[in-house]
Amino acid sequence: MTSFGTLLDRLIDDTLETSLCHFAPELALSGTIVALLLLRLFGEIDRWIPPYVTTLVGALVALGLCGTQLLDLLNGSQEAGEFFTGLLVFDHFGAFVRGLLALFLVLVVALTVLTGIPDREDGPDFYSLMLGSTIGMMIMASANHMLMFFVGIEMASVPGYVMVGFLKGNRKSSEAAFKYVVYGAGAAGVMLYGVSLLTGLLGTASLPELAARLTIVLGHSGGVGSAESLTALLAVLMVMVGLAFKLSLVPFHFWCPDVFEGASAEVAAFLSVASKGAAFALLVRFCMSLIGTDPGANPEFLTGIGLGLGVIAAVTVTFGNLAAYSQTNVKRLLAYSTIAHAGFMLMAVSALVVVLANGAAVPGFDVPEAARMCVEGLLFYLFVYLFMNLGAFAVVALLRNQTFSEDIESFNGVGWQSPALCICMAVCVFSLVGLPPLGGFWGKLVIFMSLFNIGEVHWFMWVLLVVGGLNTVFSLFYYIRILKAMFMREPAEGARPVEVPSAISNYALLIALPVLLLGLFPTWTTSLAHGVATWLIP
Amino acid sequence: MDAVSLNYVLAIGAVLFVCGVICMTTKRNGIGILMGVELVLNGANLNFVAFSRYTSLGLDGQVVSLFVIVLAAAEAAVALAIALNFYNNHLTIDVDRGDELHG
Amino acid sequence: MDSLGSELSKYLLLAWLLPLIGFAVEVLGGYWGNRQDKRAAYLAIACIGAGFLLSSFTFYRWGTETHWQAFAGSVSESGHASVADPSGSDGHEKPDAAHHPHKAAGTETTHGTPGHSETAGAHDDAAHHSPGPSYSGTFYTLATFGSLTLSIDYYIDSLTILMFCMVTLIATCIHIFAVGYMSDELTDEYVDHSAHTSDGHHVHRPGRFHRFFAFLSLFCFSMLGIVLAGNIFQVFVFWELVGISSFLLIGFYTERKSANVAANKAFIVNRVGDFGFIIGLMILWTYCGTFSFGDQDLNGHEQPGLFSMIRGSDGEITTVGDDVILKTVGHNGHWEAPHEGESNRTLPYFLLVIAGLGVFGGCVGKSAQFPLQTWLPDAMEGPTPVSALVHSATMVAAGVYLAARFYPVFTTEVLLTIAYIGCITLFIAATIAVVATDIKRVLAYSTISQLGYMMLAIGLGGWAAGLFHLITHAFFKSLMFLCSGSVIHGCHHEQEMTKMGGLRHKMPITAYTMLIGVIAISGLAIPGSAALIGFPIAFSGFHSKDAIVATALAYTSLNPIHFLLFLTPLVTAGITAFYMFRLWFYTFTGKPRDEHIYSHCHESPAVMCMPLVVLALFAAGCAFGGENGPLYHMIGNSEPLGVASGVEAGGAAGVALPSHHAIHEVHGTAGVVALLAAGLGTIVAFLLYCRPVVDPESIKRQFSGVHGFLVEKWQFDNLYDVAFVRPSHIVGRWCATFDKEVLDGILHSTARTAIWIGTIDRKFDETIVDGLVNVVGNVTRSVGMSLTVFQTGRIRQYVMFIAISVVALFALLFAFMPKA
Amino acid sequence: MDLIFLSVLIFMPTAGALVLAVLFNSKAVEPMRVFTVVVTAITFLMTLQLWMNFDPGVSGIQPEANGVSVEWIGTWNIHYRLGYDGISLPLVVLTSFISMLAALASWSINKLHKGYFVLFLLLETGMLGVFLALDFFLFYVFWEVMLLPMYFLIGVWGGPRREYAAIKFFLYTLAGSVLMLIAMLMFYFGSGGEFSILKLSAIGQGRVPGVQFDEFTQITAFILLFIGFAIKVPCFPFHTWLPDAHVEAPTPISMILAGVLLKMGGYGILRIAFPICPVGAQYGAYCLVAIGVISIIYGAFAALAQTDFKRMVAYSSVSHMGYVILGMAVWAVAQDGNIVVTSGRDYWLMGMNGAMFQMIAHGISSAGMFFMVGVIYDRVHHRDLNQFGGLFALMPLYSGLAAGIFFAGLGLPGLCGFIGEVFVVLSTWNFSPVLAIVAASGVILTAGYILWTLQRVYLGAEYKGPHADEITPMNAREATIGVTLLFMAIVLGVYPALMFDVMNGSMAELVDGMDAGLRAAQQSGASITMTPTP
Repeated sequence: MTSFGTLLDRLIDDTLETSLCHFAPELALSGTIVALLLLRLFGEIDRWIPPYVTTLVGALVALGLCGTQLLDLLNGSQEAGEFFTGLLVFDHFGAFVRGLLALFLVLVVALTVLTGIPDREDGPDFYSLMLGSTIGMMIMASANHMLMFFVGIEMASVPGYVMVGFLKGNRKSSEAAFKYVVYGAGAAGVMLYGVSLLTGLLGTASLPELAARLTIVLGHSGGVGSAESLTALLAVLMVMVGLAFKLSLVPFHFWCPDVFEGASAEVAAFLSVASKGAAFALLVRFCMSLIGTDPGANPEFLTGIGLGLGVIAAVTVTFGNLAAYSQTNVKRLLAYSTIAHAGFMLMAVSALVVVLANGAAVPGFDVPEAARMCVEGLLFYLFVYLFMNLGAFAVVALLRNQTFSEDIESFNGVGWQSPALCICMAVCVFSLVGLPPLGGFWGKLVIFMSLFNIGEVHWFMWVLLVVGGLNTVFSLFYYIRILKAMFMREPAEGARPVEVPSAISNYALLIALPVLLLGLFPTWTTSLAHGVATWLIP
Repeated sequence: MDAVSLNYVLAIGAVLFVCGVICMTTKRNGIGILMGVELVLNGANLNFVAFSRYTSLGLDGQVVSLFVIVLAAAEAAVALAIALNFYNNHLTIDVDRGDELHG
Repeated sequence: MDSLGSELSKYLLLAWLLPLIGFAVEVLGGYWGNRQDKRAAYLAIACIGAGFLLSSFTFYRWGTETHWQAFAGSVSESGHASVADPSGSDGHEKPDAAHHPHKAAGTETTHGTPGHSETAGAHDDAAHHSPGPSYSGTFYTLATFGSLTLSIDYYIDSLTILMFCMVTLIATCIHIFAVGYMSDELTDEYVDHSAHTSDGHHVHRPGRFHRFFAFLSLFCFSMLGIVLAGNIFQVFVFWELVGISSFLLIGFYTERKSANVAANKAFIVNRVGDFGFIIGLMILWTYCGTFSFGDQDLNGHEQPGLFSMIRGSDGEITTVGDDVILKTVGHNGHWEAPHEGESNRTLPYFLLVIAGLGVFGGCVGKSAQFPLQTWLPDAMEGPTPVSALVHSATMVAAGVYLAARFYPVFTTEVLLTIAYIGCITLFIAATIAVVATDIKRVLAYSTISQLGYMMLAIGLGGWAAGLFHLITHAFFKSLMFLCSGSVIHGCHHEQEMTKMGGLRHKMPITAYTMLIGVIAISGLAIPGSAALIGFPIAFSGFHSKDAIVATALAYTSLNPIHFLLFLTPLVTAGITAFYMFRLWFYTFTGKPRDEHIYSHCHESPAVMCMPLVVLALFAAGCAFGGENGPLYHMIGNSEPLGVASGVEAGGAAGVALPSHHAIHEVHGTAGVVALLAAGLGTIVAFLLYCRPVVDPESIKRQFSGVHGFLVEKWQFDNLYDVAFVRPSHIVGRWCATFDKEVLDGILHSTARTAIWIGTIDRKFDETIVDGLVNVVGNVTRSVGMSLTVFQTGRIRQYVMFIAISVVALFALLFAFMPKA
Repeated sequence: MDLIFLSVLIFMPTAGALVLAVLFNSKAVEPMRVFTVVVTAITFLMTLQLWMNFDPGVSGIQPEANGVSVEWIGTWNIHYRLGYDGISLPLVVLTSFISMLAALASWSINKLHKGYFVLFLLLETGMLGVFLALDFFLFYVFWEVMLLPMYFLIGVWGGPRREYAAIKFFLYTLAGSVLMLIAMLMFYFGSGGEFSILKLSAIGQGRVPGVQFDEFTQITAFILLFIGFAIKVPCFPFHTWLPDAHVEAPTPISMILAGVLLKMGGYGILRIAFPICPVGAQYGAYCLVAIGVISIIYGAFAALAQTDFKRMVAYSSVSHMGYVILGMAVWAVAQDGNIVVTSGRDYWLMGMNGAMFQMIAHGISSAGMFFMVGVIYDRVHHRDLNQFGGLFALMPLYSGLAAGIFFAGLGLPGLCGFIGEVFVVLSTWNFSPVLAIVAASGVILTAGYILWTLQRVYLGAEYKGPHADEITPMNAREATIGVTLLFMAIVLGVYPALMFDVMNGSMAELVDGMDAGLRAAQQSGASITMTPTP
């Protein structure tokens, strides 16, 4: 019986020597939080160094570390593996998503600087919340254990609740925050219960072993109709609820419009992009763990789940696009567009599950390559989605500072008063619709390609393709209303002309440029994403 | 053989879970809803502990339940702060009155 | 010396393009000259005059090259036309047309150099008549698709040269006349009396002298294009160009509503005819693969033209079952059907009939034949020189020319239809002319009637007779139009005959040239003169009408059931004489009915009278020698194969066509009978209008009483007069009304139905097709609205939804879980 | 070197747009106008140079056999591939010609000039790109690039109902392009990862051993592609966006819309739908011809009933473009032994050439018609046909040119409209006599509505509408545009060989390729039924 002491020593050695260095970005962010809180104590330092500077420095350091880690992994100088005694995994996929999150953090902080939401005095609180949430999301991205599953989601969500309610005096944000807390807690509770059932049934909480145990459990119980498989199904479903809440998929999306309308545009941007990215990473990990190493283990169960995801995806996309028609508040409109895009990305995950589940059944069908195409599509879409959505929310935030309103009517005629800003908005909007010269089109195209390709495995994928195509056309309706207001309407008589300082339009250009470049020259990103995918699916 | 087998404990956990959910959906008072949240989390906790005892889950179950308790506490603190802020702005804690954001 | 064909083609090409150059310069007249500038007219006259000189030079070159053999048997022949010629072949045996075997050097390049191949139509046929040589070749190629080529070619034979001379001569005279007639357009301030602005007073506008001559030159270019055309597609091209120039000329007074409506009507009716024309084109193009009349050598190998394909070198259509075998095997002008076994190209017989009818439909549209003739009287809205040139001599004659040119492609059934259409037209038009009071309307209806005659002649197999009448009619009809123009000009744009009378004292030249024209058209001759000098002394009208009546008589003797085809032209010959002399007596004799008009009217200036005299000479003398005269022989020279020998009663319609010989036999009797009818008509007109015992208006008023009047006054044979005068008035009125209400009615109702369908079409388009799109848009919008209903904003409902959706999803997944 | 030349040609307008956006301040309106005209003129000269050194003798794509290309996105085997042949070169020259004239006609734009000219030049890049692209993906990208500027040009500078018209235009075309996207995917996966149109055509026509599009793919892909392109043509059921877009668009934009954008649909069918899916083309031949004929008659009747001058011209475009679809699809086949073979190949070739020529001719005549409507609209600011009249006296040169252009639209011989229409109608009989007769009857309707319009607008005693005092004779700029268009109409009408020599070679290849494709498909088991064509 090893004594508690040796156990502790081994644990410390393991964390210090091996595990910690692999999670340097999270370390950097934690260090920044501590710095933020401490700096306030020393009065004079606080005057020179505003909080956003420290945050930016911390975020940039984290971004650098993530970047180097990803490159090392790709050129093999660093090995992927499980750390913290199997709780977290350090691999290409994790590194990519964490790099995405760090990059997004840098951009959002820059945005908050321009819009000046967290003013000087409560800057540190805001930024520490944001950093905390990002760390939680990074953990979600590299979770390898059901515990980390729950911890990551909670750590990402809880600071989010507070950030939503950050505008203390505002009635709407307090109401939104309260709704967000209650809804989030409820969903987390259901998820936790699901996790408990799943781990109990399979007897293990570590993700890599789930698949093996699942085949054993399903194998004994004799097929699908048995009690064990039912509980397994219920358990997986309840776990998915937690993720569905974070991804705002249809049955669990009710919080999204209200929260986005209540929260400030920057926070909404953060929630809509970062939490989606992390949640999708976690969903992919969870699905891969269910499928396990040898695909085609228990096809009916997994195809069932894959088709379930597909149905939810179709419903989400259609609902998101249709509900956005009648919106007058831009943030609420962008909320519904976020729901729609979540649906699009879920299509890729559903295709991934279906192809890995019984792709082998189709003769001469290259299963791993098709699966890699799905993951590559998802990752590229996330990468472009980051810029598109941030650009849209940024313009909304920047214009709010001038017109003090977020209704579409307030945008009337702005297009010709501050052309640079509005052209960036046009680029982002058309990319969200998915028109070719822009990145959004390429993301959708890769996903459509994988859907079409996997259509041979299961016909439902072609149905998804058609639904996706129709929704591209439907989505045009409400996105165009923003541009119509900006470019085609005359400004209201009394309204002050909207003069945007050049710094802001430069920021907008900084965001819009990658959207255009990704559309014209996607090769760099697609090959990176393909590398990551080839690692993820052997 | 000890009297209490796994199913009984699971039953209690399920009951706790269902009570928590019902409490969340029916209570009009904000704080009441938060209590419901706690019940749901504790129900899951009970499951974890039961599984670590009866199945091959082992210590993981207990470690998870520890974490759950910690996180539940954090969440409760945050939730109460937000509830307070909600009260300050709406001068009521009645949840149904907070429906300005809709449509 | 390159071959005769290409040399002739160069002259005619130049003659053809000169008016186009004139048009291009004149249309920009507004820029290089002011409104009083006459230079545009002189340029136009120069162009068309040069065209005439070139045509006559071509005629001369053509004559010398073929050693004038076309006219060998004409004047010198002594036999009396009237005496029935006993022997089949009279003295003058036509020497075989000289062979012109030489081929054009050089292959057919895609465009530019006018390569040409000339096929001599020589054949040794029993009939004394052999068609002269025809030269065809290509100016440039429009497009080639594999084996199909479309090109602008020329087809020159005696008929082309004759038509060129006739058109250019008449056009020159009319251009000269127009300088005088249109002189009042030479002001900056032209007051148009018959065009009223909305507030009542007249329209003031700058004069448009140069534009009139520009349109005239454009018309001449298009008309000559039709005559010179080497393929039916090119005829169609210039067919429409002629249509558009007539549209521009009729609508010259753009301010007058009636002129615009008339112009539109003319063009659309022509287009209806063209619709038939296109169908004919389509059939021929699909089955024969070529449009060209004469044979062509496309890059090396010879290709038969339409005529050779359908008729071959023996002039017969060979049919197997109900398919026509196209003669595609042969060389150097001799084309036979491929022998059994080889793959032959066939064309269903009924389609060949439809093609013929289609092309004839185009002629009906253009020459204002029976169903589509309503536009010609309205076309009188245009200035008189236009009516003279376009709507009497040339354009309307183009229909007859095409029917003649395309004769080989027409089957017997088509010829029968042509005959009957011509017969109906000539009768209706004549009867309406009787009651018309506007001088130009009378002449318009008489033109339609005379065109009916020509169509009848061609339909009856009298190919040369039809064209003979075309040429003569062109001369005297344009003469009469110009006379009416000079009368109108004299009486300050007064067209109603009822206001004229006794003008011969004031306008002697016009009166007497008009008299020559009237005599010519009514076909009077000095009886018995035929016996003296072998051919009757008469003006051109008599000879050509006599030829037609003879053909009709020969035809009815061969096919007795079609007796009407002889009877109606005979009766109408009388009516023609009646209304023409009625017109002459109305305007020129008797006491003037309107003092104001009579006092002011004056003789036209020399520039208008001189053309009248020239045309009068031609109207009188061009048919000198009648059937044996040079003009008839020149036309006969390009008669298609197989016409001379006549056709036995074969084919579906079972109709036999009289051969030359048969016509020749009945010539004498036909001439006498026609003369009798014409004389009778003249006398009746003389009695009614020249000795105005009773004012012509009274006839109109107590029309019903005319019978009583005639009986008591002239103790004439009542039955004969009543049979003659009253029915023509009744029928005249009936035709006028029929023409106005029924045919115009049909035209207007089709227009109205088209507009009605259009409005339905528009409503359908806007409500249903457009509505569908809007409905989709609104549905998506309303669905979108309804979806946000769930978003109630109450948190408790949201949480409840979590529970419900978990349970629902579980049930769904469980139900649809793919069973093992 | 050719790739650089072609790329410079395509992106010359974009460069101009950038220079315009950056260097010019938005107040300097006149220099902006002149600059845009200069840029479009340079582009036109470059296309003329292409025309000069185009050698009709060489078969296939010029400058190199399968176009000049550089790899764009390696992972998906997408190449930036450009090239032109007899089918696309006339359209490229037409695009730059009409764009130059439209730029010259842009003096009537009175607000937000800089934005207008930037979008105008971007539009031209989109159009040139579509005609020169030989990679399906590149074609699709340029197809959509052309949508954005067009939406704003109609939406911002249009007439009263501009927003509705603009969004309708955008929606129609986007729906069409989604269908095209699905077809593109079918080809990509069917051919094992191939986007180049030339290789896809080779596979479709059975010239590549081993790889073959089966009958089902060809038919479904053809239907998808045809609907996508038919929306652009526009044929009968999908045409309702055209009248709205035309009526609301400003004059120069409706000139480009009618002159060039409508040809993209026809070009798409000729370049992509026909060569890659010959079996699909034969399957849909009768339906295409029927749609073409219906469009002709339906468009003519609708035009007859319009009271708005521009809407009438728009419907006349629908009617004229019906000829294009009709001409392409007259592919008559006959049973020869057990396989179905083309019968009357020359007539089909004539139909194809007629359709292609009609596209060019309609481009010139409809751009002219819209310009003429624009000239009178700029003066009297209304388009009600019943309130015009007597313009011949007031504006003689304008009325003369307008009459000439409308006669070209009418299909008068000697002008460009005639050649296109008659060649198409003549070639239809071989396919189906009944439809040929109905198409021929279109001639009467066209004459009817155009002459009636001419009568109501130009003839008549005096001008009955408002703003009578503002009717001034045509100024020099407008005159140059009118004269050039009429001159081109006459040149093409009198000497069509100018176009046919260029087009004929490529059309013959296309026709023979599709015939070979049909045979190859039948050899490999596809069962083609002989649809009875009355």
